[in-house]
Amino acid sequence: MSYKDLEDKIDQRNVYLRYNVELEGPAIKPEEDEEVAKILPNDEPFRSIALTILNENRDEAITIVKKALDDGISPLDIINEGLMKGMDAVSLLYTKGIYFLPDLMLSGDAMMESVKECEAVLGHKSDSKATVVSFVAEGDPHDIGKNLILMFLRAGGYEAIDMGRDVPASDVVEAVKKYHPIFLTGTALMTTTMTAFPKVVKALEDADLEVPAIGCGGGAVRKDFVESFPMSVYGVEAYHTPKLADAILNDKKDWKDLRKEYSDVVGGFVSEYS
Amino acid sequence: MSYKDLEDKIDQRNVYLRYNVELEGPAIKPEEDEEVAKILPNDEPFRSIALTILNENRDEAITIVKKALDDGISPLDIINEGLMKGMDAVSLLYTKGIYFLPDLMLSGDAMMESVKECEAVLGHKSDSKATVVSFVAEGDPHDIGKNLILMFLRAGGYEAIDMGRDVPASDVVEAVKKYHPIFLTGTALMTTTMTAFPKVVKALEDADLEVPAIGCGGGAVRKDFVESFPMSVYGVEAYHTPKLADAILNDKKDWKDLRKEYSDVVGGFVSEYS
Amino acid sequence: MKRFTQMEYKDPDELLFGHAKYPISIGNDTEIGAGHVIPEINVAPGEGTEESKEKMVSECRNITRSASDRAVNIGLPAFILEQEHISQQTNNPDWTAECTQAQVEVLEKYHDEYGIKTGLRATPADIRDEEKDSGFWSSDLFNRVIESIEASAENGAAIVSIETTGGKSVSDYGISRGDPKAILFGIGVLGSMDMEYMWEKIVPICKKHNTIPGGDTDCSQSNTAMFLAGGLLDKDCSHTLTALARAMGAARSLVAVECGAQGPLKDCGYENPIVKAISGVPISTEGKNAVCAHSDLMGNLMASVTDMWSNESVYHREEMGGTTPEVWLQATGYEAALMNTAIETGEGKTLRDLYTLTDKYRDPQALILAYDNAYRIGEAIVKNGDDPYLRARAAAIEAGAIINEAVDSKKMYLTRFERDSLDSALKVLKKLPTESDKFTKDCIRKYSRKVPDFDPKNYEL
Amino acid sequence: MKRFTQMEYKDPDELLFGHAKYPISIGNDTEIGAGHVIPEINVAPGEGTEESKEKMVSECRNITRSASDRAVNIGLPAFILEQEHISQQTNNPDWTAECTQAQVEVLEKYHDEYGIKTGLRATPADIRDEEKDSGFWSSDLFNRVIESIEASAENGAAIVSIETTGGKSVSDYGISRGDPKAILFGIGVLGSMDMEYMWEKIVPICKKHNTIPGGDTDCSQSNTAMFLAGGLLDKDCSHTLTALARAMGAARSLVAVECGAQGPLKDCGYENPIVKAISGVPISTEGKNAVCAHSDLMGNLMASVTDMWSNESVYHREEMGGTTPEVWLQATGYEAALMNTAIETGEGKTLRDLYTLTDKYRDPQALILAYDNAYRIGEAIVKNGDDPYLRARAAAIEAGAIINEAVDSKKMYLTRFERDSLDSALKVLKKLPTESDKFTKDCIRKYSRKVPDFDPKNYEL
Ligand SMILES: [Zn+2]
Ligand SMILES: [Zn+2]
Ligand SMILES: [Zn+2]
Repeated sequence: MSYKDLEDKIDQRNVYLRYNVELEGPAIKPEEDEEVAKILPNDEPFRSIALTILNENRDEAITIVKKALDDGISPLDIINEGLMKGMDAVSLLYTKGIYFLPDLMLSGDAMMESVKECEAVLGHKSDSKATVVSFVAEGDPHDIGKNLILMFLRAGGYEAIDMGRDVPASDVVEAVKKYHPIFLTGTALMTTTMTAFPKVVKALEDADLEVPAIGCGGGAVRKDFVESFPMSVYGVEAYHTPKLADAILNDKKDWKDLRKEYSDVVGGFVSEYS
Repeated sequence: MSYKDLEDKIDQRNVYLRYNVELEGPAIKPEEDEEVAKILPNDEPFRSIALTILNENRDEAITIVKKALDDGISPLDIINEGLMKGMDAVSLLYTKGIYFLPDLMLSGDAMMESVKECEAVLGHKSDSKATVVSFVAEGDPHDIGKNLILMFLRAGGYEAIDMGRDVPASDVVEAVKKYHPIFLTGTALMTTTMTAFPKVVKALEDADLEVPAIGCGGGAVRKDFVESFPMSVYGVEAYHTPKLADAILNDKKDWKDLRKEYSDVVGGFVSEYS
Repeated sequence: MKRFTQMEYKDPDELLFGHAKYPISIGNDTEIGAGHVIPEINVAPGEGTEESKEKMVSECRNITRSASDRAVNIGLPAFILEQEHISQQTNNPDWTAECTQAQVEVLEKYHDEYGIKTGLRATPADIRDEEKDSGFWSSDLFNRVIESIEASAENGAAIVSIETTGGKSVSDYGISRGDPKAILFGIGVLGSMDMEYMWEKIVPICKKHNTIPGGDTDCSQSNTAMFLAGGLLDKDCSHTLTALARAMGAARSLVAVECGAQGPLKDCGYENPIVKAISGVPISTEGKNAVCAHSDLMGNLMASVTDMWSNESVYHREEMGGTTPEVWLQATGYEAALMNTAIETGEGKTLRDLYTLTDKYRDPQALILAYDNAYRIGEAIVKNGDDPYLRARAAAIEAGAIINEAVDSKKMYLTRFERDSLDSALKVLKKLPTESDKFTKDCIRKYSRKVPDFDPKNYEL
Repeated sequence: MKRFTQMEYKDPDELLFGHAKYPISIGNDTEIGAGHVIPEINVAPGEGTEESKEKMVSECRNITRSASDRAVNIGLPAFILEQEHISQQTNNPDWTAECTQAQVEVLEKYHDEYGIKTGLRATPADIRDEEKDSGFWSSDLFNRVIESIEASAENGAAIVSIETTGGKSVSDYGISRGDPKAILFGIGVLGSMDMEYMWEKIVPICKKHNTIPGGDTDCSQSNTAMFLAGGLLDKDCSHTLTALARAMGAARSLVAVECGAQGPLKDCGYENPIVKAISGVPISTEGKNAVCAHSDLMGNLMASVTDMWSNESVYHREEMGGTTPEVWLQATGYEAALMNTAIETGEGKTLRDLYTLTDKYRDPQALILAYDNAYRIGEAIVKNGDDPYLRARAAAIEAGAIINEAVDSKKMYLTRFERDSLDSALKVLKKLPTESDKFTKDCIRKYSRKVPDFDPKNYEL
């Protein structure tokens, strides 16, 4: 029988179901989501600023922020009451499965550039929750995972230091000395580069340094390997990173706690931790 | 098209090849194998006795052995110059891929029963190379692996103590105290029963006992698990057991050596040790 | 109990994956053998999880979640999770109860949320021990097995199965020594008796709790032979003798159905095509997507007439592609999807034949399970249907005939070892008495002496 | 270099697994695309084996032995071993030489002893780094790659491949932000330029050593999109946009062939069906037997027109069923056997269509790779064959049209996110300039600023 004839005979639902389509709820505007509504500020210009972030509108964000600065609004207020609130809403929508990664990245870009405008007026960097240092394992040239982590961390209010790809352990040690991060993240694509992680831990120990945790993840990295040396926690998804950082910052968790409480910390079932 | 028509269209060699059939050499009588010829004794009655073992002929073996004993031949000579030579030839043919497991088991049965006849005259057990104790892990009721191991050990000249199935660690400790084995073997079918092995090791350590090695293998047992605790070596095939025992007995190898030299000791490539 | 003396299928060509003469319905809108193939996933609890009930419950729940999650992520319309119990679960029926409950809860949740068709197959372990417990049919261990079956049924398992081990000590002896008589006695007589004893107890329990009594397998015997037989170059067990053992296994696994098991028969029963041909119940099978657990020589052929397609078992751990419940459900799920496409397009029989012909002559073990040959063995069984011994013997002799015919037609090639062991086995089998009693007495005498663990009292003999 | 401006296949229905218009012969009696499908096995060296040359050589040898051993034990007539190099291997061409030698030696031994058809595909790593080494096309790292390719060819690899990474920083940016212009620039312009530069160097080296230049893949770009896209419920990358990226990837991977690569194209090139339709070279693909490495939504479909069937990659370790080189070669080997049975019986096209239809509408990514649609995208590419930019753009627009038609005919269903991102991507793509230069200049301006790692000098722009 011809391909076309065969195709027409199939009831697709007996072979596969597109659950993403099946389950889709009605479309709503992001700002109408109940939880988002609670996060968004009511006063202007903060509401408009937050909305430009929510709408991923970089150009308009910068325009409104500049105008607000011209109007003498405190740059710190713009950041904390406007930009960050917008970003919180974006993160929330991502977690709820309403927003997608590109939304988050574009909102993040808009926020970061708007923050820069504020800092120009402020004359120095604005405060972040804390500092996190991110690197790609030595020998590994793949960095999209690290780049996503950076964006998630920044969207979560962290100062995220980008050490780039193929980073030797000694450079990580220097970065820890310089930035005193509350959290390190390392990514690797291959089994034969993930071996860089225990070397980093060793180098830190040799330098008498300690961090609450080093999140290790990416490509072929396995939990059982990551848990075979200390100071480390296996990271499953890039968007888990700020949640892990929050747990360290707010609840004083360390790598031992995070290994045990990973699913709770990131808020949901994680197959790799089961 | 009908099944039959489809079948007739296939050139099998484009789908699968029976390499076992492809590679088969000409049939020869076992005693004509060059290496076997070197092992077999030339003098009677030892040659006949060895040949009955080689031919897996239990009834005839017992008959000839009884007759030889009646003729006043030394029971120890019958064992060492006749029965064991026959068994050595059988083991060799198995290793060379000419004999198969049933040959080995049937020859082994013939040998064991013939040895018993000799021991009856001797008035005590004959000497073995050394003692090995074999058990099935606690909680595990599957024992064909252990039974094969017993037979391979006995065919290899070892006194093999059969502890049966579902053996608690404490019983293994008692057996070690009683028999002073040079080697222990434990088998398990499941991931959740192979956990009995480290418990055995712990119990031995607690009792201040040590054996050169504990061979752990079977079903779902994995090398990486076995090597996660001391005193153990991962055993891949039942027929490797006497070779491991020989290495302990003759070359004073222990578990650390065996882990490193497994392939050499058993004489061939072993995928699990690669 | 009514023995099968006729074939439920009238023509081997009616046999097709996804279609059983007597399909079953297990709730959650899920039917088995009713026109589509369903993937089955089975993951072995990780080492250490046997240490406490809490750990085991959590392990079981997590396996279920991971599998369910992947199922919806790749769009599977249906899947079955099998949990083969470890001994601690069966030994402690409260473990069974709580594990079952936890798994059913997760599956229900996914069914409610996504509409995915699911169900749990719970398989308590046969923890009875011929060596330890002289009351094989009435001991504490026996009671624990029965309680565990009840706990599974009571707590929502859709299907309950078990892999009974009756006769194993004798068949193990026969398999390792190439003794066809011992194999026949172990499988055809002792195995069948034990299966009957067990399933007469299991079926009413399942009925009471509205659970499907799924069936049994000759795993402990024919699969032992198959594992020892290994690959083409292995030297441990003749592949022809193994084929005969498998044919006997069909005569044995049929007993569960005769006692009321409705299928899907257990995945590891490679004899299931024969049992399906005879009885019409749906079956689970495994092959090329069970390479995680073992290597067989009929990876495609075993899909030909399957109703549930399984991975057998896999360590619970992480692969690059996800955790093993995810990865291996995807493997079986995608194969089931291919079969379902074939069914939908009317090309099911073509795919069935391709599956079969890919392996039919790869090995004698495969040959006798090709659906046409499986049917023939089924016919040999039902012709002697009333007598478990005679029908197992007939199955083996028919399997031998099938192999010999294929050799004669130059389609199957044997090594000398395979040739010799087949000839000698057939000679032995054909000479055996035609009265079950005589054979049994003879074997009791012979194997009580040779097989230390074999105690006829265990079988009330 | 001659660009493809016509289809080598004149009708999509001519596309079939195991058959390539231009099959290749690699020695050891082994042909690819000449009428049968060959399984390919790829195992990632274990952690720690990167510590020394000795360890790596031994690891490579052992992987080869294990795979060969299983191959003969289950009766595979042929298989290809792929070794994807780790960075240390490529960084040290003497490692490449010795590893290759060791692997070839084992394969030759099995060929001599058993007659099994085998060969090694060596795949040096693209260790060049856009960030570190401003001479992307002339640096030390570049030289190391070239030396490593030569060492592979010189030491007996039957096939040499590479997964070039040109344009990745820009396409990564585009993929994570849903920016179709960046994706097009990264894949269609920078990727194509880099592939041309590399393959103009690689092909003569292969020719010199009588090794087959196997081809490339858009792994570093389209597969990044596919991995981020994930399952049906993942939220990271739109599956429609990913489909467009894949279509662009075909326009890119074709460049290697235009430079003289003869196939089999690399397994992870999901765009390979398109490239095969255009060029007639044999391809390797992966799908349902690569679940060890990643989850895709087209596990069966990818087998439809394959010539080598691969597992992609797996940890080197032990499963219950054996070590992973054994287990996963068996998985791909059994699937290849099914395809070969279909070919032998004249039912190849039926099986091809079943594979395709199992996934065709499971996801937009699958849809555009169904062989009929792959052919259409091929046609869009050759119509603009002379211009890498325009043909990649045309491929994407055609892919969009294919998806929209399927939606209109109610066969494909999209989520709002997929719908919106497709609409907006098509709008952007259609508005782009029709001159390559203008587009390039525009993109250099835009992405030099936005993508820190992107340096036009790396591409001599
Ligand atoms: Zn089983
Ligand atoms: Zn790749
Ligand atoms: Zn690959």
